[in-house]
Amino acid sequence: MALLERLYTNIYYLVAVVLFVIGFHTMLTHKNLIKKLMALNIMDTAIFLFFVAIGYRQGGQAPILVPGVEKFVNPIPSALILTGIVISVSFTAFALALVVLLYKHYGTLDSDEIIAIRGKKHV
Amino acid sequence: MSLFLQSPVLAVIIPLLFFVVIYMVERRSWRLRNALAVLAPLASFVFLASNYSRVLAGERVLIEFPAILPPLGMSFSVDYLSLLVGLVVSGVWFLVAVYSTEYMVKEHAKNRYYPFSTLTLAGTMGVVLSGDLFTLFLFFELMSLSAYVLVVHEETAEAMRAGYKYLVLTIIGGLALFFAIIAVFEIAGTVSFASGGFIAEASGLAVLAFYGFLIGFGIKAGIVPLHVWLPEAHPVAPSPASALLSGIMLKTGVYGLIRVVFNVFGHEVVRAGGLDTVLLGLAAVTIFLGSAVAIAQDDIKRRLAYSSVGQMGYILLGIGLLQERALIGAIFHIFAHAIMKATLFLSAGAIIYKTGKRRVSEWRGLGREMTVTMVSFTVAALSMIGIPPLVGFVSKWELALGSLDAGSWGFVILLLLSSLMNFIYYFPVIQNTLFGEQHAAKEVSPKTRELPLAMLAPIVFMALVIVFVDLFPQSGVLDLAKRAAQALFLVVK
Amino acid sequence: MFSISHAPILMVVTLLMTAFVVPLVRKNMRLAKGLFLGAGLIVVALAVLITLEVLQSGTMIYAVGEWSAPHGIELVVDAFAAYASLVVSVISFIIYWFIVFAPREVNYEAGYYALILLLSAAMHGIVMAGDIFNLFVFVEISSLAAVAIIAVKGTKESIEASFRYLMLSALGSGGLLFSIALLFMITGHLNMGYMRVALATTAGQYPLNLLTALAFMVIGLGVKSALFPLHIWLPDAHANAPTGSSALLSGLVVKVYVIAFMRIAYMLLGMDLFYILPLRQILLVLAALAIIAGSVFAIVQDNIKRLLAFSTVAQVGYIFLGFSLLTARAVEGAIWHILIHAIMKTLLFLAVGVVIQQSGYKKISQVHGLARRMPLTFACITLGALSMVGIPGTAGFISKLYLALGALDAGLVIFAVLILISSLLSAIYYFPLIITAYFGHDASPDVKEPSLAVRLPLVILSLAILFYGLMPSMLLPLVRQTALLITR
Amino acid sequence: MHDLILEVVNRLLLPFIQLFGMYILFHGHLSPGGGFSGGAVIGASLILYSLTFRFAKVKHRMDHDTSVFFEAAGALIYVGIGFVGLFFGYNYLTNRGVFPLGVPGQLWSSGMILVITLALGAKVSGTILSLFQELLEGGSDEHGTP
Repeated sequence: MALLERLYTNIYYLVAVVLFVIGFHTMLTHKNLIKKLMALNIMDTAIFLFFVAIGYRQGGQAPILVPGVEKFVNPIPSALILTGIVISVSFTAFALALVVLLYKHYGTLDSDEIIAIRGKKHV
Repeated sequence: MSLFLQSPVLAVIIPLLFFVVIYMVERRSWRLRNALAVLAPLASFVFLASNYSRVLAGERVLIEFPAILPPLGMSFSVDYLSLLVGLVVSGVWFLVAVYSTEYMVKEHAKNRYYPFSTLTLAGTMGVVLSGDLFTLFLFFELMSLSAYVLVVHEETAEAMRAGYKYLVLTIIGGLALFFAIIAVFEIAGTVSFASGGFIAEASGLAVLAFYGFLIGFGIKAGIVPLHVWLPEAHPVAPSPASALLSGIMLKTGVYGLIRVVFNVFGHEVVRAGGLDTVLLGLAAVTIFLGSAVAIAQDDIKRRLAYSSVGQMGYILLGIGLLQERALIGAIFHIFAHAIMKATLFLSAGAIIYKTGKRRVSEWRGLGREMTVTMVSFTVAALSMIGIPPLVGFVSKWELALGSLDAGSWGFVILLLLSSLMNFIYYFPVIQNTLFGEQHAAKEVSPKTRELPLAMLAPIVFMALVIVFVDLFPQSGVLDLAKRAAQALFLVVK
Repeated sequence: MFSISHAPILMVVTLLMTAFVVPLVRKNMRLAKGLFLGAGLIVVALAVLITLEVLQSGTMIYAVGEWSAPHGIELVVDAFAAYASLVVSVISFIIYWFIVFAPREVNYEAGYYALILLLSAAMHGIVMAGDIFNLFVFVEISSLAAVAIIAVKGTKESIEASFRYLMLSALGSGGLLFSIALLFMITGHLNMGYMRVALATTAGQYPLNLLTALAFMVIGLGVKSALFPLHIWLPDAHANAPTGSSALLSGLVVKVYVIAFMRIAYMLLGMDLFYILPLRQILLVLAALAIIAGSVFAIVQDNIKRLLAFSTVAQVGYIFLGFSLLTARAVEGAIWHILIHAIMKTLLFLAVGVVIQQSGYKKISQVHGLARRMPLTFACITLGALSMVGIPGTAGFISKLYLALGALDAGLVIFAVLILISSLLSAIYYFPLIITAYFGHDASPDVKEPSLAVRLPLVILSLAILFYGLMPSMLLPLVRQTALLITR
Repeated sequence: MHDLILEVVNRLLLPFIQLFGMYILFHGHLSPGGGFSGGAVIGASLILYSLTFRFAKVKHRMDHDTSVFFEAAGALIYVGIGFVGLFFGYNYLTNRGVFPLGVPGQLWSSGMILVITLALGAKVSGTILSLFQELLEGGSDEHGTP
C-alpha cells in the first residue's frame, strides 16, 4: 500500500521517466529520421513534464497575484520550461529543414541507407 | 636587453639570426649565403673564445633569463666543460662549413642545406652553453629537429626511411628527457646545474628520471640498444652533414649525460643508487658491439657510423667509472673523436665526391691519385686505433688509467680489444687505398685529381691537429679537460 | 553613462544585435562585412577592458534588469570568465577576419555571418552566466548555431554530419536540462552560487538525486564537448564544415562547453563535493581514454581535416585531465591549454583550409611537395604541428609542462607518462603531413599562396605560438587567479 | 489544388485566430500567455493561410523577405529596448524606475514588458513563417536562423 501511495504521489515523475524511456528506445531502434525526431521530441516533453511537475501544487492556479488566487504553482519551472519549449521547437524546425535537405541529396530517410550510400562514395 | 649582448648568449643567438638572414638572402646571392654559413660558426667560436680568460680564471659565467617560461626560466653558462665542448663544436663546424661550400656545389637544394645547418649549429651551441636542464632541452630539440632536414637532404627513399626512424626516435628521446626534467623539477624545485648536483637521494622518482635522461641522451649518443637510427641516418646524409652528425651531434648526448651525472644528480648519488653499474654495462656493450659490427660493413660511411657508436661507448665508460682520470679521458675524447671522425667523414666524402664510390672494396689504389686526402684519412684512422702520439691515444690512455684506478681490469682489456677491432676495420682501407694496385684502371675516371682547396684545407688542418695537439701540451686542450673533470668532481653542497 | 560595469552584457548584446542586423543589410555585403568585423573588434576591446578590471578589482557581478540574485539573472565575471571571454573574443575575431577575406565557401554569406555572431554571443554568454538555466539557454543557442554553421556548406556530407551532430546535441541538451531539473529539485535555486550554499546542507539528504543529476550533466556536456566515448559526431562534423567553421568549432566551441563544465563544477558543486563524489575518477579515466583513443584514431586518417578533428578529441582530453587532477599546476595547465589549443587548432584548421582551397587536395597522400608552392602556409602548419607535439619553445610545450608537473604533484606518474605517449602519437600523425608536403616530388605548379589578407591571421597565430612558447608571463597572473578559483 | 470548403472556412476562421493571437500577446503580462504563445498562434495562422491558398499568392502578400524582416526587427527591438535602462543609469534591461509601471492588472502597465511581448510576437511569428517558407522553397539557400 505504501508503494502505491508513493507511486501515486510521484505519478508525474513516473510518467516523465516512462516517456523518456519510450523516446530513448524509439530513437535508438528506429531508422527513419522523422521518427527519430519525434522520439527526440517525446524525450524533451518528458523532461518538460518532469520540470513542471517540480513546481506543481495540487489545485494550484496560475501565479498571477490578483485577489482570489491563494494557492498557486511555483512559476519558475513553468517559465523555464517555456524557454525549453522554444528551444525544442527551434531544434525540431532546424532538424526538419536538414531532413528535407538530406532527402534531396540521398533520396531516402532511412539512416542505414544514408550511411550505406555515403560509405560507397568513400570506397 | 644588454643581457642578450653577453658573449655566451651571442654565441647562440648569432647562428639563430644568421638562419633567418640566410633564409632571406639566399635567393638573391649564393655567395652571400655561403659566406654567412661559414661566418656563423666562426662568430660563435670567437664569441665563446672571448670568455676563455674569464673561465680559466675559475669563474663560471652565468646569464639568467627567469622571465622566459616560468617556472623554469632560462639560463646560459660557460664553465670549463662548456668552453671546451663549445669551442670544439664551433671550430669543427667552421671547418666543415668551409668544406661544404665546395662539396655542396654538386648537390641539390642548397638553399635548404645552409640555413638548416646554421640552425642546427644554434641548437648545438645552445645545448653546450645552457645553464640549466630546461635550456638544454629546448636547444636539444631545436638541434635534433633541424638536423632531420640534414639527414633527409638527399630525399631518396632510403634517406626518407632513415630520416623517419631518426625523427621518431628523436621525439621519443625528447619525451623521455621531458619526463626526466619535470621529475627533477618536481623533486628538487629547480633545474639549474649545480656543481655536485642538487638531487638529495636516489628515490624512486629520481631513478626513473635518471633512466629518462639515459634514454633521451642515449638515443642521441647512439648507446647500443638505442643506436638503431644512427648507422642508417649518418650515411645517407651529405658527407659534411655526416661529419657534423657523427663528429659533433653525438657529443651533445654524452655532454648531456655528463651534466646529468655530475651537475644534476652528483656522482655520489649516482653511485649510491647503483646507477653507475647501468652506465658501465651499457658502455661495455656499446664499445664491443659498435666496433664488432663496423668490421662487417663495406659501405665506408656505414663503417664510420658504427665506429662512432663504439667510440661513444668509450666516453660513456669514462662517465660511468665516476673516476676523475677516466672522466678526463672521456672529456678529452669528446674533442679527439670530434676531430677524428670529422676528418674521416670529410675525406671519405671527398672520395665519394670525386669518384662516387662508397664501397671500401672499390677504393683500391685511390691513394695514388688523392694522396693528401688519403694521408689525412690514414692519420685519423691511426689515431682511432690509438697509435701514439696521435690524439686518440691520449684519451685511451687516460681511460685505461682511470679503469685501473677504479680497479676494473676488465675495461682495460675491453679497450685493447676494441683497439684491435679498430685496427681490423681501418687497416684494410689504408692498405688498399695507399698501397693496393688499381685492379680495374678503366673504371677510375682519368680526371680523379686532388681536391679543390676549400675541401682540402679543412681536412689537412684537422689531420695536423690530430698529430700535433698531443705533441704540444701548451695547446691547452688536455689541461682544459683536466680542469673540467676536476670541476665536475668538486662537491659544493 | 556607460561605465565599465556594463561591459559584460554589452559583449553579448553587441554580438546579438549585429547578428540580427547583418541579414537585414545583406544586399550591401561591404556593409555587412564591416559590421561583422566591427562587432568582433568591439568585443575584443570590451574583453580586454573586462580582463583589466577583473585583475584590478576582482569579480564583477552584473544583475540584468537590476534584479539581483537569487531571483534575477546574473552575469558573474570572475577571472575565469574574463580569461575565457578574452580567448573567445580574440580567437574568434581572427577567424572572422579569415572568413571575410578568404574565398567564400557558402552561398548565403550574410546568414553565415549572422550565425557565427550568434554563436559567439552564446559562447560569451556561457562563460559569463551565473545562473544555470541561463547557461543552458546559451548552450542551446550555441549548439544550434554550431550545427548550422556546418550545414551552411550545403554538401551532402556536411548535411549528414550536421544532422547527426544535431541529434546528439539535442540528446545532450535533454540530459543537461534533466540534470538542471534534478538540481533545482534539491536546491530550489537556479543561481549557481546559491545552489552551492544550498547543496552544502541538502547534498547529504538527496545523494541519489545529486548523483543522477551529475551523471546526466556529464553526459549532456560530455556529448557537446566530445568527451571520449561521446565524441562520435565530432570527426565528421568538423571535417565537413567550411574552413572558418571548423576552426571555430574545434578551436573554441568544444572548449566552451568544457569551460561550462568547469564553471558548474566550481561554482555550483564546489570542489569539495567534486572531490568526494566519484566524478573525479570517472573524468580522469575518460580523459585518459580520450587522449589515447583520439590520438590512435588520428593516426589512421588520410583526410587532413579528419585528422585534425580526431586530434581535437585527444586535446579535449588534456583539458579534462588537467582539470580533474585538481592540483594547482595541473589546473593551470588545463587553463593554459584552453588558450593554447585554441591558437594551435585554429591555426591548423585555417592553414589546412587554405591548402584545400588553393590546391583542392584534402588528403595527406596528395600534398606531395606542396610546401614549395605554399611555403608560408606550410611553415605555419609545421609550427602548429610542432606545438601540438609539444616541442619546447612552442606554446604547446607550456600546457604539457604544467599538466605533467601537475600529474606528478598529484602523485599520479602514470598520467605524466600518458601525456608523453600522447605527444609521441601526435608526432606520428602530424609529421607525415609535413614530411610529405616538404619532400614529395611532384608539386603542382599552378598552386599559389593566397592573398596577403588571408595569410595575415596565419602569421599572427604562428607568432602567438612562438610568443607563448617562450614568454607566457603576460597572461600568467590571469591563469594563476583562474586556477585559484578552482583549486581554493 | 483548389478546395472551396477549405478556403471559405479558412476565410472565416483566420481573423478570429489572429485576433486571439493578438489577445494573448497584449495580455502577456496579465494572464498566461505572452510573446511566444501569441506569436506562435499568429504564425500558425499564417501557415494555415499559406497552406490553404496557393503559395504564390501568399508570397505576393507576405514574401520571405518580409518574414525575415519581422524576425530580425522583433529581436532587434527586444535587444534594443534593454539599452534604455543603460541611458538612465541603470543596468541593461531595467524596467523599474525607467518605464512607467502603471497599475497592476490593467492593460497599460508593467512598463516595457508589453513592448517586449509584442516584439517577441513579431519575432516568433516571423520566424515560424520564414521557417515554413524555407522548407517550401526547398532550402536552396539554406540558413537555419533559429
